[in-house]
Order: sequence, then structure tokens, then C-alpha cells
Amino acid sequence: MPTLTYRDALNQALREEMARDADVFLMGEEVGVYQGAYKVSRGLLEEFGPNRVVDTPITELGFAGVGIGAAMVGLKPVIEFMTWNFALLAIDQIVNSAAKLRYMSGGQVPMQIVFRGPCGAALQLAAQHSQNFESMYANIPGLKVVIPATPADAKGLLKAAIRDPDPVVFMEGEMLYNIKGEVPEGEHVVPIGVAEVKRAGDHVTIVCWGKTVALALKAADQLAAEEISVEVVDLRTIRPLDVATVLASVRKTHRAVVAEEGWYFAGVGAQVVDEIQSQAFDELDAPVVRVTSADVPMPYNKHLEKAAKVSVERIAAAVKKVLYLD
Amino acid sequence: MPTLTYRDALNQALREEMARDADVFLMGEEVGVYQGAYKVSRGLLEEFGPNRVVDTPITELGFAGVGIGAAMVGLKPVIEFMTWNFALLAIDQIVNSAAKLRYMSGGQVPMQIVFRGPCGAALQLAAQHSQNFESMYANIPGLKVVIPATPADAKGLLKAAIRDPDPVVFMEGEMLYNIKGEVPEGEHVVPIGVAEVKRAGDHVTIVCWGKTVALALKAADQLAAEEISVEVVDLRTIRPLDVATVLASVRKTHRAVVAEEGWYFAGVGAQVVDEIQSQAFDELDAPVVRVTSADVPMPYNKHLEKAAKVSVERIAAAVKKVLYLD
Amino acid sequence: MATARAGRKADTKTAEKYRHYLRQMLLIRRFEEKAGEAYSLGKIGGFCHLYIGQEAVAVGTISQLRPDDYITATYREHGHALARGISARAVMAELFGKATGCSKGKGGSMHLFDASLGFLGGHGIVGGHIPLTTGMGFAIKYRNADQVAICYFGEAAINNGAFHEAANMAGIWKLPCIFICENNRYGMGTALDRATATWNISERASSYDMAREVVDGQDLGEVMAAMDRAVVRARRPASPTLLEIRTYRFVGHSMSDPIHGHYRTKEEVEAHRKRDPISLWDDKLRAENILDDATMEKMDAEVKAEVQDAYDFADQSPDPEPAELYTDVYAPRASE
Amino acid sequence: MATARAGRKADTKTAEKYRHYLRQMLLIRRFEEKAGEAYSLGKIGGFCHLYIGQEAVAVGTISQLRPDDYITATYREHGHALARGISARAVMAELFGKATGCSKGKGGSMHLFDASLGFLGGHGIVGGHIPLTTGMGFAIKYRNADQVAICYFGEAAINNGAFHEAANMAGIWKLPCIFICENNRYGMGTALDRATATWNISERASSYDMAREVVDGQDLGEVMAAMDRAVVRARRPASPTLLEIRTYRFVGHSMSDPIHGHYRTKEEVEAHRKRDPISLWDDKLRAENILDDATMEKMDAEVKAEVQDAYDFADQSPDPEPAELYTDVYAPRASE
Ligand SMILES: Cc1ncc(C[n+]2csc(CCOP(=O)(O)OP(=O)(O)O)c2C)c(N)n1
Ligand SMILES: Cc1ncc(C[n+]2csc(CCOP(=O)(O)OP(=O)(O)O)c2C)c(N)n1
Ligand SMILES: [Mg+2]
Ligand SMILES: [Mg+2]
Repeated sequence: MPTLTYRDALNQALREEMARDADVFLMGEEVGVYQGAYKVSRGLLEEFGPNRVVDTPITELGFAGVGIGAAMVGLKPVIEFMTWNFALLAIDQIVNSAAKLRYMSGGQVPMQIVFRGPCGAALQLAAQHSQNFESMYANIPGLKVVIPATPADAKGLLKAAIRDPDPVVFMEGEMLYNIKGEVPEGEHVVPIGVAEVKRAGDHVTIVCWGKTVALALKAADQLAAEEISVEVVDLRTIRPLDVATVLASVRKTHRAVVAEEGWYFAGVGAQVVDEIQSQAFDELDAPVVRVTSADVPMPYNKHLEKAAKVSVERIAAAVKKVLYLD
Repeated sequence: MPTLTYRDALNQALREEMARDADVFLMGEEVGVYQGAYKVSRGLLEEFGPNRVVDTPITELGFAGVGIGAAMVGLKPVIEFMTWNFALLAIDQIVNSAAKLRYMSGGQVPMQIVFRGPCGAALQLAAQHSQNFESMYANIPGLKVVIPATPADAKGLLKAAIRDPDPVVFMEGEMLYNIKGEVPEGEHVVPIGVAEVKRAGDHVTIVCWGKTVALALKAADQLAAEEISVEVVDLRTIRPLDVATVLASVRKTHRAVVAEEGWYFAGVGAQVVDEIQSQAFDELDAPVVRVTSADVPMPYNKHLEKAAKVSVERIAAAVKKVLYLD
Repeated sequence: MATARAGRKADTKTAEKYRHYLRQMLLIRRFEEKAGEAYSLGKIGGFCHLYIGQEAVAVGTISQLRPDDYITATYREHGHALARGISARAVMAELFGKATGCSKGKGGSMHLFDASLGFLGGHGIVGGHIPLTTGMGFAIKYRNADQVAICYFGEAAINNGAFHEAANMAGIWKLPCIFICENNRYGMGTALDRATATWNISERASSYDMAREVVDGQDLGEVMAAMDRAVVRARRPASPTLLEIRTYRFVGHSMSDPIHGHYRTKEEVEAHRKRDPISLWDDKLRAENILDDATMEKMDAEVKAEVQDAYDFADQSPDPEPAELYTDVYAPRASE
Repeated sequence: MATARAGRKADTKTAEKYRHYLRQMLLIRRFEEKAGEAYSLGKIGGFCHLYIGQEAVAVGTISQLRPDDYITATYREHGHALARGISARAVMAELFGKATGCSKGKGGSMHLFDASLGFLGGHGIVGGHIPLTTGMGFAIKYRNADQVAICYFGEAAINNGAFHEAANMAGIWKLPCIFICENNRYGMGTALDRATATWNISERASSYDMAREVVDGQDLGEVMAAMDRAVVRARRPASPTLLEIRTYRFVGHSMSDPIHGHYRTKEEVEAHRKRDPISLWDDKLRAENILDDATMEKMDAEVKAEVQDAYDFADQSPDPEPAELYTDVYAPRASE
């Protein structure tokens, strides 16, 4: 199987889906001439032309709305936000138009659209450029929310998102674009709404997604040396949440840690905790422990930033805490 | 003590604070000549003049930003959103400017500002006009989030919010404007960050806020007839959350229901569940049960709408469930 | 497009069309009066924004469209829905929240839809549908088709960033969009000049390299003529237009707003009522000798019956099944 | 405000001022070169947007302000911060993320602040600070004061709804705001005409009843003169202005963007480099006989030393205390 970066896996998914379906187009800032701010769309303008790879003005509200309008009449837009931080300007269109038009119209209006772009902190980009918003979008009925952690899932989930008849919020990790992994060629579609056990284990379940998956796997490696066997569940889709896979794991390990890049208050992790406690209360041998980013706007200074972020150490410590080993 | 509506209690708070501090002004759509879309600002234009009661164009992003800019140079704006539904257009300014400027500037920039307006569903206003967003704002460090349930709290919390040196997201219940209650005259300030036990009880704790408080109290009344003693904790402030009061109650009752008007996924209720399970795990005799609105965009039809909303019956049923009486 | 001019006798086909437009305006008027009544009786809930006084805008503009063109509007869209040909029954039933409504009772007054007629809502966030329409224009160009996408919005919406961002894209990409600003002088209780820095709204088009026109919205003929020109520009090769159509709402902003009060005087409303679009058109048709008392009486009776029938239909229609609460949130799965 | 004109000999005070402006531009240039170096060495992280080529805009406009006026800018604001008088040490230390930085190391390159100088950021969301500045203008009017609030933004930001909404309010309320659009022809890799429907950006002011001017941003004298006129309009009785200042960035969008490549050619950049604002001003001063080789050499040496000192200061400064992670999220409590 070829080894690709996460970036190129996304690029491959876009290229294949655009070749497969003439109704799919890509729109956003710098996706064309500039080849993408993060080069996810490299080469697509040359391959598909300016009608299907559309550079926009810096008007997130406007071009999100343009995409939604095009979806209302049957096109299948992929709207790239340069980062999800800027998409707050467009959230009205995503929440009030994309998520609701099918319902308000009594089922008449199609809404096959993907909103995608990088989320979360990279390195020293400071407060306005280092945010996770999956909990906001996942709160909204009418949306689906997907966050791939590996190159293979990046390709497979983006292909699924583009083919999905509903609006999909697709969040990529800016720090993941360069990671490499094996990616199946051609028709590789990872179903939306299905989590994956990325590592099997017996003592503790770590529920994670996006950037925390690699951290959790590393923590699991370290802990293995201390004879602690960790199961790592990558949610992959946040909404609809694959509760069954989470519960199956917790019923086996009886202990859970949730590791999330975002802020703690009403984060996705809180929902995961609620699902576990409400459906597997008697299976739990300890309260679920959450690991999140520090509850502050992200500072610029690199040491402060590092301290604010979720780390392998903090995840490992949480595992020990849930095992009462701390 | 005089009896006032929730609306007039808010009006009184605004009037008193504007009289008390010349830096406080009110800005928003229809707050002046029209006397407020929901008449919360009735009479203020006449009393304080157009410099301090400012009608704006329909530009939520713009006038939220104008308020934030004024706060950056020391004024204390109260920004009215006609409803919080429309504030999604302004959320970028609230999250990326108001919540972060103090931090990004290393503490140099003041941000004494209140954003307020009605939230949640009224009657048959359909999907775009019937939403709760407290979980979105409460996710953000740098913001405070306040939701009063009674006329007295409406007055006391609004006064506290206006005097608070930080940005406060203040959500009013559109369906609460007409409710009546005793409201202390003059200096009545309810501290931010302090929950209140609105009814004492022994068997189950209901955690609630805003519109669900009255429903919870009614449910408690009904259940009392069945010899079920319910304690009702009104959070009043969502962020910072008064975890101590919640835990104290749960340590007494050992069972909890969380009743929230918003959607379930990563709602505020999920956070409350997490606080309880992580800090009072061994005190719980049953998993915490949540009651939320149906996970759909709000339908227009009145029967469907009623079915979608949290009700006394659904709360009472949750109490029985948590007591294993169902 | 010829407009009705006094003195000249229109040919039979034109005369018929002109009478049809009169009938459409009358239908909207009577429909809205009935809706107001039904609202007072509690048959209609929520917000309800009537279109009385502005009928010539919807009828005049929509008369120039093809069946495959796309339309979006605001929450004040009963008139546009009727002008586009959604039946009075389906619209009234939607206002009543019934399963037979054009949005199955889930949308209500502010969210009327009929995708088969290209009538794509009824939107409640001021300005929000302007980018959507621009996206429909984009889709038309993408498909190399020659439809037109139009949207209606109030003069207050022109201050919203959504208009500006969308208009700029329509301008750069030369999209087949017509932006119809119904300038009825007030956004709720805020007069135009208190919210908008320049009085001549249509000039904002010049920021976006877009054609513009100011139109007398009480004069159906003028509206049709200006819209015809805009449609010609939009069809192919495409280019967008901003039409500022000056009109007036004879009623309150919504059912909870009195006709006059804090923000406008009775005198002002009375003065504007003198330029009722229906009587102006009625006058023109009579001057052209294509309308007489008998025809008019018959038409009014028909329209009233149609509206009463719609009311009865709506009243007797069933509510949506309880299970409908959970449908249409997502697309039905392939197996369904 | 007089601008430097060839042949006429300026008085001593003016001559001194003019040389000071040259020094400021030179300081910015050398500072930015050093910042670029430090970035390559990994001393500066994150995004870093240099101002090389645009120096006359910041220096020329800020020269016309009073110390109590308010200023906001984008992420490309090192030059404005220096022109306003934040020390090179404090700016460089902020770029290094140090506790001695003007934002205590928490803001970084994109978020420079010095409230004591009315320098209110450094903002990272395109267009986001335009309403903020409008709010400062509102506050000035509210207090019946005669300050001025100005903001800088790129030509790409003019398409964002935030500009439009803010400009409209500044127009209705006649606020003392100056909106300075630094038109450097590109928003990242997107050329002006691919993103903006009309070429003449300043014309957008006419939608908001706002004065406007197009200014040659490479000519410090022109910039000062236009800004002087704008400040006069803004002081009292207040009215806003949109200044479109045409300039060019000689470097990439940020440190990760090459100077030329996908979106512009080497030839284009070379051609623009010929109108370097520093050499143009240097030429003028020499033509006026108020600058000679010796002065210039001395000035450059001083500036280089100042920048090196800033670098050393930044390099040797301590990082913020770990506890700083949690301060400044909220206001310190009264007891603190
Ligand atoms: C973004 C947003 N802000 C506020 C409102 C509340 N609102 C509904 S209609 C309206 C006035 C709109 O006026 P105009 O655009 O002139 O249209 P008209 O009602 O006159 O037809 C307002 C403020 C809204 N629906 N959306
Ligand atoms: C709302 C938003 N969208 C996108 C970005 C990413 N971005 C940063 S700078 C920039 C280009 C801005 O160009 P312009 O306004 O002309 O200013 P310049 O960089 O040329 O000074 C973009 C797209 C952002 N910071 N904010
Ligand atoms: Mg209007
Ligand atoms: Mg630029």
C-alpha cells in the first residue's frame, strides 16, 4: 500500500471525488492559484479548471452561503475554510441555513455539502488561530462532524463526507498534514459514524479523536512498559457518535479517559462522559477522567503554549489516575 | 417588596446602572425609538437620550464589534441582541475579540461589556428563531455566561453583569419576560458564579437554569404529592459554574437530573454530568439523567413544537427514572 | 416587455395577462387580510409578517421569470409564494402548521418552500439568504445554464455584511443574480435614514460593478419593465443587477406591531395608502379599457372564495404525524 | 501640513522632522530584516508578516496623530507599532515571546499592544478590528472628545462584511474614524481584481457617505498630506474618511510565502522595488538639501545598532513565568 501524508491523502480524496462526480467542486480562499494555504488542493486547479476550483474573496460568511445555495439546487460543494478559526464568521450560515433547510422545507431542499479545513493549535499561532470548535458544531442537529486522525482515515472519511447527502463539518489537524501512513489506493471509503479501536487493550479505554489519537497511542506504548494495557478508541466521527464502540470498550476495561484537544467546558468529552455514565454506570470502576487543553486563550510563548496543550504525559497521568495509581 | 415582571426587572436594572455610571450605555436593534423589540428598554431613550440608548442597523457583527471597541477604551457597553439566534453573526467578535483581547494584550485591554438578549424557543417561531447557545459560549475561556430564571435574579444578575469587569453573555428567556415575582428595590446585586437552591429536598437533585427552573419547580410540586422530595438547584451562572453547590446537593440526595432547554450533544448538561461523576462518583446511587430539547431543528407546528420541548412531565419522568421508579 | 399605458388598447392576450396580474395582487391582498384574521383567532402562531401594500413588487418581478428560475425571499414572503404559483391552500395550510402546507407544517409563515417551483424559502435571518441566492447563481453558471436566481430583501438588509459579501462575488464572477431590495422605508421601527448612511440605496451596486435601477414599487408596470431589463442582463451572458424597488408596508412590521405608533405617524401611513398598488393598476387597466366594474367584482368574488377555500382547507387539514418531529433532520437513508 | 518639495529649503525644525521620518522608515526596514533573520533561526515562531515596502504608510499616517489617538492594525503591524513609538526592544521581545514583550509574550507578532500609546493591537481575523476601531470612534464621540481612531487593513479586507457594517455606522453617526486601506495589490496569493469587483476601492466610501482619497503609498509626503486632511475632517466636528493607500509588499505574505512564485512574477516585484519608499524620501530630502551622505550613514548605523540591541534584549529576556498561562483570562479580582 502506498505511503502518503495526511495532506496528500486529502488531496487524493478530493481529486478522486471530483473526477467521479462533476457536481463536486472546491471553493475557498487560496484553493486555486496559490495551491491551497496548506497545499491540500495542490494541482487541482490545473486538473479541473477555475470553474471547479474557485478562489474566493476573504468572506467566510459569503462563500459558505454561496456553497449552501449551490447545494440547495443540487451541486455538491466542498467549502474550504483556511482554518476553522475564521469559520466563526460563517457559523450562522452553517447552523441557520445548512443544518436547517432540509427540515424547515419539509424535506424538499437537498444539502450535500462539506465544510472543511484545519482546526486546533499548530505552533505559536496565538489565541485567535489556535482553537477547536467541534463541540459547537456537534451540538447542532442537522450537521455531521468528522475528524480524521490518520492519512488513511483522512482519505476514506473525506470521500465518505463528499458522498454523504447531509452537511458535513470536516476538521483536519493542521499539525497532522505532514504525518505519513499507508493509504489504500482508489475506492477507500470509511463510513461516517463508525469509531475504530486503534489499539486493543484491557485495563483502560482512551477515547480520542484528531490530534489526540497519536498522543494516546504514544501514551499507550509508554504505559505498556509499565504493564498497563490501554485500548485506544478513535471516534473519527463526532456526530453521529458511535456510542456502541465506546461502550463495548468500556464494558471490557471498566475505566475510561477522554482526551480532547479543545476546551473542557461542554466539550465533546463531556458528552462522551455522559454517554458512558448513563449507559455503563455499573460497569465503571472509577470516574471517567478527561484531559483537555488549558482553559485559556492560547498564549504565543512556546513554553506556555506547550503547557496549555494536551500531551502524552498528561494522557498517561490520566490513565494512572483512572487506575488509582497516582 | 414590589412585584415586577422579569421584563421590568431587567428594565429597572438597566435604568439603575445607567443612572449610576455614565460609562454604561445600551446599544442594539430597536432599543430606542421602538422601545425594544421585547420592550426591555422601554423609556430608556427618553430618560438617557440617544447618545446612551443607541439604535443600530441590522449588523450584529458590526455593532458587537463597536461595543467591544468602546469597551477597549473604557466604556461599559450593554449590547442587546434582538435574540441570541441572530448573534451567531457576531460570535466571531465575541469569541475572537471580547474573550481574548485582555489575554493577547498581556492584560492591558479592559473588556467590561455585557451582551444580552432573549434565548431559546418561544411559541412557534420555527427553526431559525428557537435556539439555545449557552453551551457554545460557555465553552470559551474569557467569557462569563449568565441566565436568570426569576425576576429578582434578572435584576440582580444584570446589575452584577454590568459591573463585572469581564465580558458577560447574558441570556434571557423570551418566554420569561412576562412572569412576575418579587424584586428588591434599589441595590440588589446577585453575585455571578453562585447557584441557588430554589427548593430544598432529599431524594433527587434537579439541576436547571433559565426556563427549566419553573418547570423543575412544578415537577417538584407534583412529585411531592407522591412523597418524592426534590431539591431544585438553579445554576443562574453557567460559567463560572458553581460546582460546589451542585455537589453539595448531590452529596445529600445521591441522585441527579439535569434539565436543559438546549440540545443534548455537548450541552451544558453534559458538563454538569461530568462535574458530578468526576467529583462525586461514589456518592451517586444512579447515573445522572438528562432532559433536553428534542435533537431536531425546532418545527413550526405547535404540537410538534410542544413535543420537542422540555416539559414538566418529562422532568418528572426523569426524576422517577433516576429513582428507578419507572 | 410592454407596460400598460393609458389610452392604448392592449391586445387580448396582453389584456388577459394584465388582468391576471391584477388578480394576483388582489389574491395576495385578500389572502393577507385573511391571514391577519386567522392570526387573531390563534389559528396561526409565531411571527407573521404581512405584505399588504407591496403586492406590485412580487407580482411585477415574478411575472418576468421562467418556471425554472430560482427565488428566495425573507420571512415576509406570503406574497412572493402566491405570485410564484404556490396555491393559496398550500400557503395557508403552512401558516396553520398543517401537514398539507407547502413545507409540511414544519416551516410556518417565515419558511415557505416549493422546490418544484424553484421557490426556495422563506428565510428568517436578515440578509442570510442573499449569499444563498448568489450560490444558486453560481450553480447556474457552473452548469452553463441560462436560468436566473433572484432574491428579495428589505432595505434594512442592505447594511448587513451578507449583502456586501455576496454582491461582491456576484460582481466578480458575473453571476445571473437579481438582488431585489424592497425599500419600504422601515426595518421594523427603524427608518431608512437612521440605519443607512446614504439615502440612495441602489448606488451601493456601484461598489460591485453591478447594474442598478430605482423603481417605483407601487406601479406594477414600472416594476415589470425594470425587472424585464434585469432579467435580460442576467440571462446570458450573465450579469447581476440590484433593483431598489421603493414601496411601503401599509401594515405593522408583524402582527404584534401596530400600523403606526412610535416610529411613524398615522398621517404618513394615510398618505402612502393613497398610492395603493392595486388601485393604481386597476386605474390603468380601466384607462386602457380592459377592465370594468363587472369584471372587477367577479374577480374579487373569485379571489375571496379562493381565500376562504384556502382557509377552510387549512383549518380542516391534519397536523403532521408526531413522527414527523424526527424526519427531515437528515436525508432519508438509502434503505428508507 | 507641508510636504517636502524639491528645491525649497525646509526650516530646521521641519528638516529635523523629515529626517526623523526617514529614520523611522529605516528602523522599520532594518527591524523587519532582522525579524526575518530571527525567524529563520527559530527565535520567532508562528506566523510572521513583514512590512517591507510599505513603511511610508505607517510612518506617514501616524506622524499626523496626537498621542491620545487610537490605533488598531492587522497581523502585519510591526511597522505601525514602531512608528507609534513602541520600542524596538519591546516589539522584538514580543516576537520572541518574552516576558518583556509589549504583550508580555502572550500575543506574539500578530498581537502587539501598548495601551499607554493608544496602540490597541495587532488583530488576526481579517476585517475583525474594523468594527473595534469604529467603537473607539463611538467612544470618542460619546465622551465628546476630539481624538481620532484609525485602523489599518489590507485591500482584501475591504470585501469582508465587517468593513461594510462598520463603515456604514461610521457614516450614519459621523464618527472620528479613519479607515486606512493599505492596498498592496494582494491578499495572500489573490490579486485585487480576482477578489474585488471594482478596481477603485476607495469608491466604496461613497456607499457610506464618507470622504475618500486615493494616495500614493510609496511617497511619504503624499501620505502625510492626505492623512493630515483626513485628521482635520475627523477631529471636530467629526466625520470619517476612507484612505486607499496604494503600496506594495516587497516580501512574501508571511515568512512561509516566497517573494514571487505562483501569484506574481519576479519582474513585477522588481519593477515595484524601484519605487522604494525609503529611497524616494531619501531622494527628496537630498533634493531639499537636508540630508547628506554622512547623516545618512550615521542614521543607518544608529538604526542598525538599535535593532541589534533589540535583538540582544529579546534574546536575553526571560520567558513569562509558567503561572502567566492562567493570568489575564479574566480581570484580576478586587482582592488581587
Ligand atoms: C440577523 C437578524 N437580525 C435581526 C432580526 C430581527 N428582524 C426581523 S425583520 C427585521 C427588520 C428587517 O427590515 P427590512 O430588511 O427593511 O425588511 P422588511 O421587514 O421591512 O420587509 C428585523 C430587525 C433578524 N431576523 N435577523
Ligand atoms: C477572516 C479571515 N480569513 C482568512 C484569514 C487568513 N489570512 C490572513 S492574512 C490574509 C490576506 C489578507 O490580505 P490583505 O487584507 O490584502 O492584507 P495584507 O496581508 O496584504 O496586508 C488571509 C486570507 C484570516 N486571518 N482571517
Ligand atoms: Mg423594510
Ligand atoms: Mg493586501
